[in-house]
Amino acid sequence: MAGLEDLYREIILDHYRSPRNRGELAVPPAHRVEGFNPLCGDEVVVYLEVNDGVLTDLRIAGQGCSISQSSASMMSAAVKGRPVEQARKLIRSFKAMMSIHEHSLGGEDSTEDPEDQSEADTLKPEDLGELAALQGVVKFPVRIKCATLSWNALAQGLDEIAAGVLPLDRT
Amino acid sequence: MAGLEDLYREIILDHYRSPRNRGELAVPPAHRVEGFNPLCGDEVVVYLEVNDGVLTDLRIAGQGCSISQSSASMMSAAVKGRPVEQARKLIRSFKAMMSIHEHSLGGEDSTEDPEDQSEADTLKPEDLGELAALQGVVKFPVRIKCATLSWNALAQGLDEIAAGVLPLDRT
Amino acid sequence: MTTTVEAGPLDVTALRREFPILQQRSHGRRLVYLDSASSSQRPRAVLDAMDHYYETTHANVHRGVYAIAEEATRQFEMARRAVGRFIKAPRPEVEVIFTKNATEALNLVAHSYGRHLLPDRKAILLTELEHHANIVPWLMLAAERGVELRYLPVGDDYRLDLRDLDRLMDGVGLVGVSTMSNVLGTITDLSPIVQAAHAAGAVVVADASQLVPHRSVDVRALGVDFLAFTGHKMLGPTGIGVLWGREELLDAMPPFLGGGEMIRDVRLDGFTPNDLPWKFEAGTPPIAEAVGLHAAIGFLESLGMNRVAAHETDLTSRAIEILMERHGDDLKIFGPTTDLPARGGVLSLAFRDLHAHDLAQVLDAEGICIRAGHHCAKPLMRRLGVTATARASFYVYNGEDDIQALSDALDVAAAFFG
Amino acid sequence: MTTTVEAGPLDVTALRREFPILQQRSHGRRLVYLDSASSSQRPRAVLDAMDHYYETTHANVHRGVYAIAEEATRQFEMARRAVGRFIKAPRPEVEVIFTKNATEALNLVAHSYGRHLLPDRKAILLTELEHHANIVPWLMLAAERGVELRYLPVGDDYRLDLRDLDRLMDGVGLVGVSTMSNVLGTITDLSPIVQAAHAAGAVVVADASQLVPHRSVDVRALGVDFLAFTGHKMLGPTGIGVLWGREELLDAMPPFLGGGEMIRDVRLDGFTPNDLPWKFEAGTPPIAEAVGLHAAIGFLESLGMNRVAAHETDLTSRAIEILMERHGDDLKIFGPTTDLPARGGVLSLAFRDLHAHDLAQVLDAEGICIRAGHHCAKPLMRRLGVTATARASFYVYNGEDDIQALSDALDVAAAFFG
Ligand SMILES: Cc1ncc(COP(=O)(O)O)c(C=O)c1O
Ligand SMILES: Cc1ncc(COP(=O)(O)O)c(C=O)c1O
Ligand code: FES
Ligand code: FES
Repeated sequence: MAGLEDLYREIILDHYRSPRNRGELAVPPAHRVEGFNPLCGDEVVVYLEVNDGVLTDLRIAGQGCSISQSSASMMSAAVKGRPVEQARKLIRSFKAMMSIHEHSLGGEDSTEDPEDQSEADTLKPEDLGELAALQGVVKFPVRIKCATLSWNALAQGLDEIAAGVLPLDRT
Repeated sequence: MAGLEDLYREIILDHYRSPRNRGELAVPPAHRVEGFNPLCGDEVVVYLEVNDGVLTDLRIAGQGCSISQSSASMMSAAVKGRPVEQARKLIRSFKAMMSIHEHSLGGEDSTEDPEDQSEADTLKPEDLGELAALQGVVKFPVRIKCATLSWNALAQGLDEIAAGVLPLDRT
Repeated sequence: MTTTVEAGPLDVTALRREFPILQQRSHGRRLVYLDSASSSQRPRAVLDAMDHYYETTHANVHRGVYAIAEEATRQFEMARRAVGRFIKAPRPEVEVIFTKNATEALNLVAHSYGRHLLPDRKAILLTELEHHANIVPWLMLAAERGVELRYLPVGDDYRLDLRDLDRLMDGVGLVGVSTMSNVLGTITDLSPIVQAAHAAGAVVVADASQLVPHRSVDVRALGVDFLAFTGHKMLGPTGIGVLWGREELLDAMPPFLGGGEMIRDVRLDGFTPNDLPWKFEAGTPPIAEAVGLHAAIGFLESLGMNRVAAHETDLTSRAIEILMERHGDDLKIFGPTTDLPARGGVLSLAFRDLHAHDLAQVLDAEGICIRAGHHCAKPLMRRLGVTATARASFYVYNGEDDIQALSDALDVAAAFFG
Repeated sequence: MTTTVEAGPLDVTALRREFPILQQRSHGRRLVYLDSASSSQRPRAVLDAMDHYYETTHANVHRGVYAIAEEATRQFEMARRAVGRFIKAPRPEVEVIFTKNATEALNLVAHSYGRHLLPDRKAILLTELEHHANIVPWLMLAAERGVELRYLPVGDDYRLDLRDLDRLMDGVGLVGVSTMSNVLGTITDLSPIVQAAHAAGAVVVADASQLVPHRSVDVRALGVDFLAFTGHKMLGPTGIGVLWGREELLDAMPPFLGGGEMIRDVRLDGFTPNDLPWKFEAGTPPIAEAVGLHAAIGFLESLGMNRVAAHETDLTSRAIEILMERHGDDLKIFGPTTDLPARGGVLSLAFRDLHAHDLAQVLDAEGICIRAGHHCAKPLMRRLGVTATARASFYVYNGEDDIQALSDALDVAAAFFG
């Protein structure tokens, strides 16, 4: 049975207590995406600005539990200032790490999630730096959505920007 | 546990093999009532003629199991030629005999069926003559409807005649 | 009712022994189960009754002439009568309809009564403290029929605010109201609402999912027209719920689900519905579940619903005392803290600035099961100005030791998150 | 699937020991249960799985963060995946919806697809051999939407007569068809129907209540759009049924029942539905029943569905042989007697001029359970020109001794009624 210390690593509590990149950005030029967790009703809001293929700025607003807040904070620290392609790779890697449980849930011969399989281009948890601290969350299935909430919002934001959705279309 | 001989008494098999008053009557002057058993889809048809308060003629048509057929046959023998009031009393008495099981089904403190209670004016099974042979049916709850099918149709027919429903209204 | 009922308070220690799951240990500790408002646990008697049914009797009900099929039918119909007697239904044998849960029971009313008998342009009146099960079916109905939905507000004392009742009732054809809130614990005295509704010609649909498990309920005294509740919150199995309705209304209503058992006849071009209650029970019903629910009711009756209620009122009173004394400044209770007999054993809490899910997670590590979330009452959450609460709820197997454990664990959580 | 499956025929004697009810005696005789088409019996493994769940794990699913609630959710969702794999669903985790029975599953499609996505004025095509569960929901829908209902006829060989298929399919938007008749045993090769339906732009709703328990089913190979079946006919508990549907259709469909769990958000004036599969699972689902159904599937898989099918085909063939040889002139079998792999182990009989209920009653006294009646297929009964049949049906625990007992009892009945 997984213990609390698997979930709430010290680094997670640290990001929870002192969240990085908290705040808002002006829309436009920034893009705004909401992530909603129907299990609990929490919502994170990710503001992002992409210039010349680089995620030049990013802020986190909204509210949620310690896991969602620290995951968002760690994410912001990890992707801010990075090229979009690196951010996408990080998203893939993080989501792959978070989907381990999905397989064990499915039993011995679970239908594999095609998304995970085809993406060979992901980082191993041990290469994810402090994000690896969130790996323990997979032992607490209900909380996986907490950890991935901001990441899904970021992915959606990057997709929308790539597809040319103007921020104004969505508000 | 009740045995087959409780259900299929010799007299019942006899009425089943040689049904009395089988046939139809011209409508009008006769009145026609259908009794339908949704449990099995069987249907008896009762034709009756009432003149000056007397059930002067009665015929049974339709089809069903041995219990329904012999009950209808016995009924016809018991009520044909009798004053309507006597027929009604017989119907009440027969249905009271058939409802014993309802009570045991309801448990210790079953809500009593008000109809049964208020009707003190019923005959005891032992005063019902050969109809008493049908008493064993109550031990086979699914078959109670078989036994009461023609009786309910007769009761309905008498009600309709009393209410002045013209046979033609119903066809 | 001739069940012999003991006097005096419930013997919680003895009672717990009847519940196999409470013998389990969670994270190496005694399991402290404080989530019965979500789903209760089952005594051995309920499991035994269902096993015994499957091991000796099972067959499909209603049509078989062979012995075990007759016996299965008898047990199923006896369960119906027991359920009806438990809520003092005038005619259990026709007025009690088995559904899969309380939610289906409420949807049945929304579809069958709402779509066919609710007069045109009549509004629907709900309350701000309803569970989604008593909101969403009416939202769907209102959208489809283009009728207005209104809500009785919740006051700052966490009880329904009836000051505007007359105005709100004007033009209403149906009232949906919870007899006890699963979030606040508030037990509502329905009589003014029922009176106003009936004066306006409206029917009253009561969601008694939280009340029937914990209080003695009398549908005639309540005066409502429909009452819905659910087996798994009252020591019974999952997979069964109950709709009670007044016979003349049920009689006038068209069927909801179509299929076997609910018909008298089917032709290629039409069908004739069956009599009550089967008209509303399409397909193979939850037979073993009805047997289990019957056993659960027997268990509750042997305890005595008045003792159950007294036990929970005591426990709630002690819980409020202990928690406020030890954590007063850190703790907020969403729900009435006075007139305790008019509230149930449900305590929705906010503790410091901890998120409800973080709190529940730490409590779990201490072997304590509480629920965190919106409790399927999002409109009420918005009214309270929160997204979630942490909720502890009590039943017959809970005692003061559970409250102590909860209180100790709050200290652990405070220390953990610093 | 990595379950180890034995080879060769089923060992019925050993198997029966797994079914507590078959150890019972009825009227002082061994219980000969020949009514599995109505409802099957349960092996100890299914009862144990449900008891174990209640004794160690039960809590409401989906929202709890504490350990037993997470475990309950895990077991419930694992059951969903097991059910999906059993019918080779491409995406079990979203395409398998738990209902209370097959009837609710079919009503769900009629309400959600039928009322909202079936194009206006499109006809509905059924067959003459459908169970009421696959007729009445469509009768209700057709009446409401004012659309035409048509029926594929049953031929004198007791199989669907497809000669008019193209004409009947013209203008059809939805086809409801049983994969195996619960009266005749007829197993229909759906491919021509599915092809014609899809060519016409119609969706196909298959009622597989009788097929899934007895044959290996592959929804992709069948090509249908929806498939409904029920737990209690496949060694599982009462109170649970299954709807499988193609993801893109389910995705496009609006919710059916409203309440907890099927929503993402609820506001005073509207709601947002949840993702699949929960969108269609309002309220507390049949949790223990899902665990039991999972165990039933495990039991069937350990036998091997091919061996189950072979056993039933053998038994049906022997039954036809024995009965025709001993009672040939007195007996009529309603159902195919050739091409036995394309029929299931269901024998509908007429014996002499005995009424089916009288026959079943006498057989009961001999310890033999068969069903008498219209089997919820009244249109088919009319087609056959009878009001009822006596029906014997087989499952894994039936053997040739049961057929012998049935045959002996027919002689008793003949003698009894003279
Ligand atoms: C062919 C067929 N379809 C549907 C059903 C309905 O199943 P349930 O009563 O479990 O909903 C049955 C069984 O009664 C059946 O045999
Ligand atoms: C007040 C209230 N109403 C309705 C329900 C719905 O019950 P079920 O999920 O069994 O349908 C619940 C429980 O979740 C409840 O607390
Ligand atoms: S509990 Fe809501 S995001 Fe974690
Ligand atoms: S079985 Fe139909 S009337 Fe007896």
